[in-house]
Amino acid sequence: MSDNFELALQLLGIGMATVFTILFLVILIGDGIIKFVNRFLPEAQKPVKQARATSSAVISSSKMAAIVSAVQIVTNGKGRITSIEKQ
Amino acid sequence: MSDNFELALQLLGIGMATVFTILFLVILIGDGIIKFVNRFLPEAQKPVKQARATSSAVISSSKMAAIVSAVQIVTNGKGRITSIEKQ
Amino acid sequence: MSDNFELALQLLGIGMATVFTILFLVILIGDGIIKFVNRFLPEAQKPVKQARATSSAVISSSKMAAIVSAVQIVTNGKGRITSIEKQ
Amino acid sequence: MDILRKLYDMTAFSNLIDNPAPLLMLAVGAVLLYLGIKKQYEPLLLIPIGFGVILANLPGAGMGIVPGDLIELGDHKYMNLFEIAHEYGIMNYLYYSLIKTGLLPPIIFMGVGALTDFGPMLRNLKLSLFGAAAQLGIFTILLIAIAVGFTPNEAGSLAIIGGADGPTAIYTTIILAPHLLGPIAIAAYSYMALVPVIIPFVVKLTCSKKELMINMKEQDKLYPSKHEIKNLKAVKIAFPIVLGIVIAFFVPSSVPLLGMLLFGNLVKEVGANTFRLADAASGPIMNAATIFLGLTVGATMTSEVFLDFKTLGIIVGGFFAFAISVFGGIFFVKAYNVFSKKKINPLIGATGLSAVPMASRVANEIALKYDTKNHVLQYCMASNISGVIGSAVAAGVLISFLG
Amino acid sequence: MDILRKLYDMTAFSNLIDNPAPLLMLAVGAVLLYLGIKKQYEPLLLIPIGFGVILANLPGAGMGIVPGDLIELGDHKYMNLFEIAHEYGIMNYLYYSLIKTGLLPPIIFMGVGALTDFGPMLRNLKLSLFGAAAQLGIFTILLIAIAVGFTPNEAGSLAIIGGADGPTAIYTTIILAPHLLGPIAIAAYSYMALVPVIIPFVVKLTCSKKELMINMKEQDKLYPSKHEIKNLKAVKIAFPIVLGIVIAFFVPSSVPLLGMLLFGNLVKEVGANTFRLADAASGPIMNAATIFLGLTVGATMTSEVFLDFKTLGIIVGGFFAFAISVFGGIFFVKAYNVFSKKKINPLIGATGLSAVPMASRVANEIALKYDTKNHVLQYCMASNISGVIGSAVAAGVLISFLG
Amino acid sequence: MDILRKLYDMTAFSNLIDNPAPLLMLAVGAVLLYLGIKKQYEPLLLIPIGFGVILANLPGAGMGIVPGDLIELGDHKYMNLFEIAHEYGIMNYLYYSLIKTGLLPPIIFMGVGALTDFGPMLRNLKLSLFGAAAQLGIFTILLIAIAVGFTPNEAGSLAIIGGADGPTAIYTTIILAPHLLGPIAIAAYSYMALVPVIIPFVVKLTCSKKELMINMKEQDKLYPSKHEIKNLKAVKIAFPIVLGIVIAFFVPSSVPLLGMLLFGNLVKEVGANTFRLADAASGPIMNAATIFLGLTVGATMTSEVFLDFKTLGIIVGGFFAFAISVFGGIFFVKAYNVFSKKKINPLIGATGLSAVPMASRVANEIALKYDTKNHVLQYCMASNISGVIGSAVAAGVLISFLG
Ligand code: NA
Ligand code: NA
Ligand code: NA
Repeated sequence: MSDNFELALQLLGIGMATVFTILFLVILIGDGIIKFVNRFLPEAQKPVKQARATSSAVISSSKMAAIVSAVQIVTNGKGRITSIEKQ
Repeated sequence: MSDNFELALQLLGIGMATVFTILFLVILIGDGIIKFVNRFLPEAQKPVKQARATSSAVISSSKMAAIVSAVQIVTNGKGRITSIEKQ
Repeated sequence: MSDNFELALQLLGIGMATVFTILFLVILIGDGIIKFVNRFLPEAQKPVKQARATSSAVISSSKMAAIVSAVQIVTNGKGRITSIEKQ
Repeated sequence: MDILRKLYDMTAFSNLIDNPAPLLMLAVGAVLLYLGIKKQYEPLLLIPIGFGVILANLPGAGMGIVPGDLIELGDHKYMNLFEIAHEYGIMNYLYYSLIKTGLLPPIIFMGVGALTDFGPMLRNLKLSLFGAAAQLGIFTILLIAIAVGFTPNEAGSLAIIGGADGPTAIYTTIILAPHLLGPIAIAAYSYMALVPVIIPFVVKLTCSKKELMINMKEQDKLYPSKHEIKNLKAVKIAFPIVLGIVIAFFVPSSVPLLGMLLFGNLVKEVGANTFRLADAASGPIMNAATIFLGLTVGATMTSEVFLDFKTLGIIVGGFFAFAISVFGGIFFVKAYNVFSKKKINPLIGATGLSAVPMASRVANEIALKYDTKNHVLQYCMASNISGVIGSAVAAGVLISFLG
Repeated sequence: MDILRKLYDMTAFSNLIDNPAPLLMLAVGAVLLYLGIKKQYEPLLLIPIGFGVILANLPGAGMGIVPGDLIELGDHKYMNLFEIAHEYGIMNYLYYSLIKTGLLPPIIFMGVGALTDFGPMLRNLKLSLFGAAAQLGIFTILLIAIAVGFTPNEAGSLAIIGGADGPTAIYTTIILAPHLLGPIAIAAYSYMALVPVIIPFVVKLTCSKKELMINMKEQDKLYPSKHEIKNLKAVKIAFPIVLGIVIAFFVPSSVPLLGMLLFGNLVKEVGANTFRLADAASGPIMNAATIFLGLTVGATMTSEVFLDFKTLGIIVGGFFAFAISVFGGIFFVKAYNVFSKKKINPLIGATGLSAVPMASRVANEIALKYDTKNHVLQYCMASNISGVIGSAVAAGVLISFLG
Repeated sequence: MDILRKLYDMTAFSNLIDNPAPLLMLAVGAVLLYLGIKKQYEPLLLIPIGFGVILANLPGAGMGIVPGDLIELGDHKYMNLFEIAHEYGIMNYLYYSLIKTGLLPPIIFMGVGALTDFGPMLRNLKLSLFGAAAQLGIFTILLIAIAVGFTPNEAGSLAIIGGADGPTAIYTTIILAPHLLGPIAIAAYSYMALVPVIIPFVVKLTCSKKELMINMKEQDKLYPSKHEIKNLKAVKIAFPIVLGIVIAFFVPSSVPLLGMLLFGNLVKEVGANTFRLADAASGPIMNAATIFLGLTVGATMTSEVFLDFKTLGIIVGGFFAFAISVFGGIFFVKAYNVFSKKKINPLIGATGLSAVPMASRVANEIALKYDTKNHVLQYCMASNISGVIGSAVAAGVLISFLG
């Protein structure tokens, strides 16, 4: 038990030291990334090209409303949009 | 290695022949099905009964259009409806 | 086979008796719960707090209320929005 | 010519010449797809099952489920799942990890629970008893099946078709007679789809017009029930918890099925705080489980398994199990009506076998045919839902005694 | 009488008479359900856990998790998953395939990552340090637990409750002391739910009104930080990648947790191109994982396991682990304020233990009580989120030294 | 100093000093992330793969996939999955249960099927043949790879990159040469992303302006096809069923891939009745499969595996496999045009390799560059989709002869 207690004491030191070290590194890393990006990538990326599989998520709701209305008129209320994807 | 090379040569022949055969069959099958359906099932199927579990799909599109518009107005274009279910 | 037939006869008795017992208990339990709740919890619970993990649904509750109302009006109370996501 | 020989060996034609039986099974698969697609019989299950039958019987494709004794090593040891995948392919991997372990039926029941509303049952609690009477087909067919020579385990699996509940039938069969899984699953789902035919058929044989015109709402007015429910939400939350515990004391072997059903129901009734869980249980989890259950159950139907006299017995026996269950429910209503002033429409007995909610809809239509104002749907739902509990309990009894 | 005997054997009453302890556990399960449903303490976890406790303690149902030594065959060999399912049922199958393998906590962390926004932390990077200070409870309770007789491994599992992070606590316990999984998970989630009680309690004991009124925005104006972030999206994308790599060099044992967290965060921050993945990680995958984690962790709590003196130790120790962590965060702020001109509100230390985002909301409410214009939420979120990293690192240290 | 020694042992620096090769692999992972995030090359796959590479090469984290011979016990026995998880951690658990069993590629193909529309192909059936011609790269590179010293199995895995289909390439490699999985998956997805470069490159080398200006619609008017499709829905439902059966007779080894693709397509085409299944297959199931496939395939790329001369061969060979496939399609169109009055635009041959639908879009843009009214998209889609079938069949041939 005495051994275990010593281990626990060591872990108190090691553990808190490690946690502080890591979160200090978090600060350094975050700071470094911000500086790097501010210097080399200061502008926001251009709007991304549409990835193939995610295209379902990009129809704006206004367009969707228009599409849905159109479908309804054309199909006389029998059609249903199950998903809209950009081609 | 000479054996392996012969195997590879064989596979070049067998492989391309098989692929062509299969895609030729695709044409025949597609053609056959189209002819069969044109002859025996020329009309589109009647609108299907609603399956039990798919009842979530029963909001009519006109209502959906209205809902979508409403969402769009309210969320200033940022919201998206991912699904609507009947209660 | 004679043994098996006897087993089957026993199961006919045991089985139907058990099923009736259980569904009789269902009635008792249901009745008991209703009486208990009527007596000790007669009022509906207050509206629940939002659970933490659902906080990803970042549409504010006022906007959501507006959307839900719109849906309710349009669908005549039959529609339900199950989720809304920001784009 | 060596190359042509190799080419020929690659194809499945030599297998077909050795054993053309799979061609017949492809036809069986096609019939199931026809029933699911064109006739719209339980399409969510019959289409995956039908496709699974086809996959399993494509010679040389290695998609058919191998018999369980190939997995058994003796001395309570079994091949591990990685070895099964390695030796017998992905379909056996899915089957032995998801089905043979008994996992998917309770998982699907969790989703069913999250879609079930006990409200109609709680509002007409007494009608639950007819969900007991309508399990008669199970135990009657058990008797008959044993009489005609099925082993008790096989008879139990056949009989549970009369419970009119897919996951319950599959779960029971996995435990009692896994070699019959394919035909039993198909019979169960087919007859569930045929409920619009079976119920009117039995009703016509057994009920008079006068009985079918009994108006439940008027009876309620004449003989009002004692209490209203003041806080339905609280009742609905407490009900699955208490019910689960009490049933478990009596039939612990029904817990894997009923426990998961009631858990699914609980997270649904709790509402917004556990909406994510209810949504997952009844959405992606249940849908994925349905796909893999359907495909693998279909894939158990290799020609050796299916082209057996027992398959015919299952098809015939399954029908009678359904019919006798419907009859049991109706008969019990009639017996009840003899002793009670407050009369009950026998259609409410007919729906006790479950097949929720189609049985109730069919019964409602029959009632409306005799009296356009006699809506019995909500009353039928009470016995209908209790029939789910009834057959899960019956399954528990069968598993306890035969498993 | 043979038939009645059989009937009685089918029920669970004989089991109950032999050992009535499960009844007590059913009450424990009911209490957890009450806390989750009525008190709304972490309902997404406590309801499945509570239901799992009930399922596990239904006598004869076979839903309780069996001890790990039944799975061990000696000589580094274990029963395979198919045998576990066959022998011990679906609950053990789920537990031994999803939990005992350590799979679900990192999977849930992936979902947490896809829901986490490092924005507030990046805008107030220095406040991250308080997420380190607030891990004090972990290592203090480790010391105390060992002092009172817990083994080092058990003490490590108990201590990690002070990290205020469910998946981290569960992952650590799976590795260090799986027999304590149930009580530790419950303590962790219960105290996370009790953060609105624990934080105000510690704050009241340690902070003056003047300290609590420190206005961070004004401090920012007085002592402005040096740089703005010109391209937040690029920073947010680079951050999880670089962070993951660097932390891994120092504490590689934290990678299963932190790596998955940061992966989930990355696919979220990339945006539309990987929306499908972020959506799956934080939606169906995380919800399904939560259901199965909750049920099976609950099912570890059989009466033999739970009704042990150690459970009491965990409940008491867990509370102090939380309280000391809160204290550690506050104390470090006070120490910092001694040396710095730019003062920091001690509430920002109090939220360093994590319990995102509830701790921050609670802290914000406290601040607003003293000054209705003093919104500290965004500042608290910085230390709050860093506390997630802090406790995962602490877990890595414990696993390295004790695992 | 004992404590500092322990602290140092906890970190990964000693591992790094022993073997700094993982640092190079971290750079490889970073490059893949850069391609996926910034260049938007197949982000859904390359980002998880890139992150998986990083996780696998974090020293001491235990997230790298161990070679298959560590799992093999000899005598057709393997470690069980629980032991794999216990011994080698969650990443190996995921890899050996989901990938090495061959499960995920067919599962992803099911989702691809549920997203595929055979309509354009059915409307221009004859163009399907070009989906055969464009598999030329596969078998040519097979020959060359064997010539330069790859084993036949490795050469088969390398060659299948020319099929331009991720799941097909991965499935084939799992069976033939799992140790090359990482580089082959990356080459396959990278070159698919590079289709907008590769197709124009080959087209420019081989096609004249006159050929590229062939207007398919005008050709259709000049030489109209014989029949219209009166009931497209019925055709689309029957097509996957009949096609699946017939192909299986010829190349049964392609069934795990094609069968699942066609099942997914069937449940999509059936419509509302099986919408839940199609939605699950193409949504949560496919997304979850993509995450775990990407991470674990990436995690196979430990430095020992990747830093090998064969990796270079795969990168170079993969490029030529793509290019030769494109060339094969174009060349076959040219040959066809020699004998036919109705001319075909060679771009339709170029899209036969698959990489749906990007290849078609790229081809369409090329056509529009020469004639702004010459929309060839729908025609290209016909050969493009048939190329998916073509490469799955080619995979079946390779597996039959080499597996
Ligand atoms: Na039933
Ligand atoms: Na924490
Ligand atoms: Na292809």
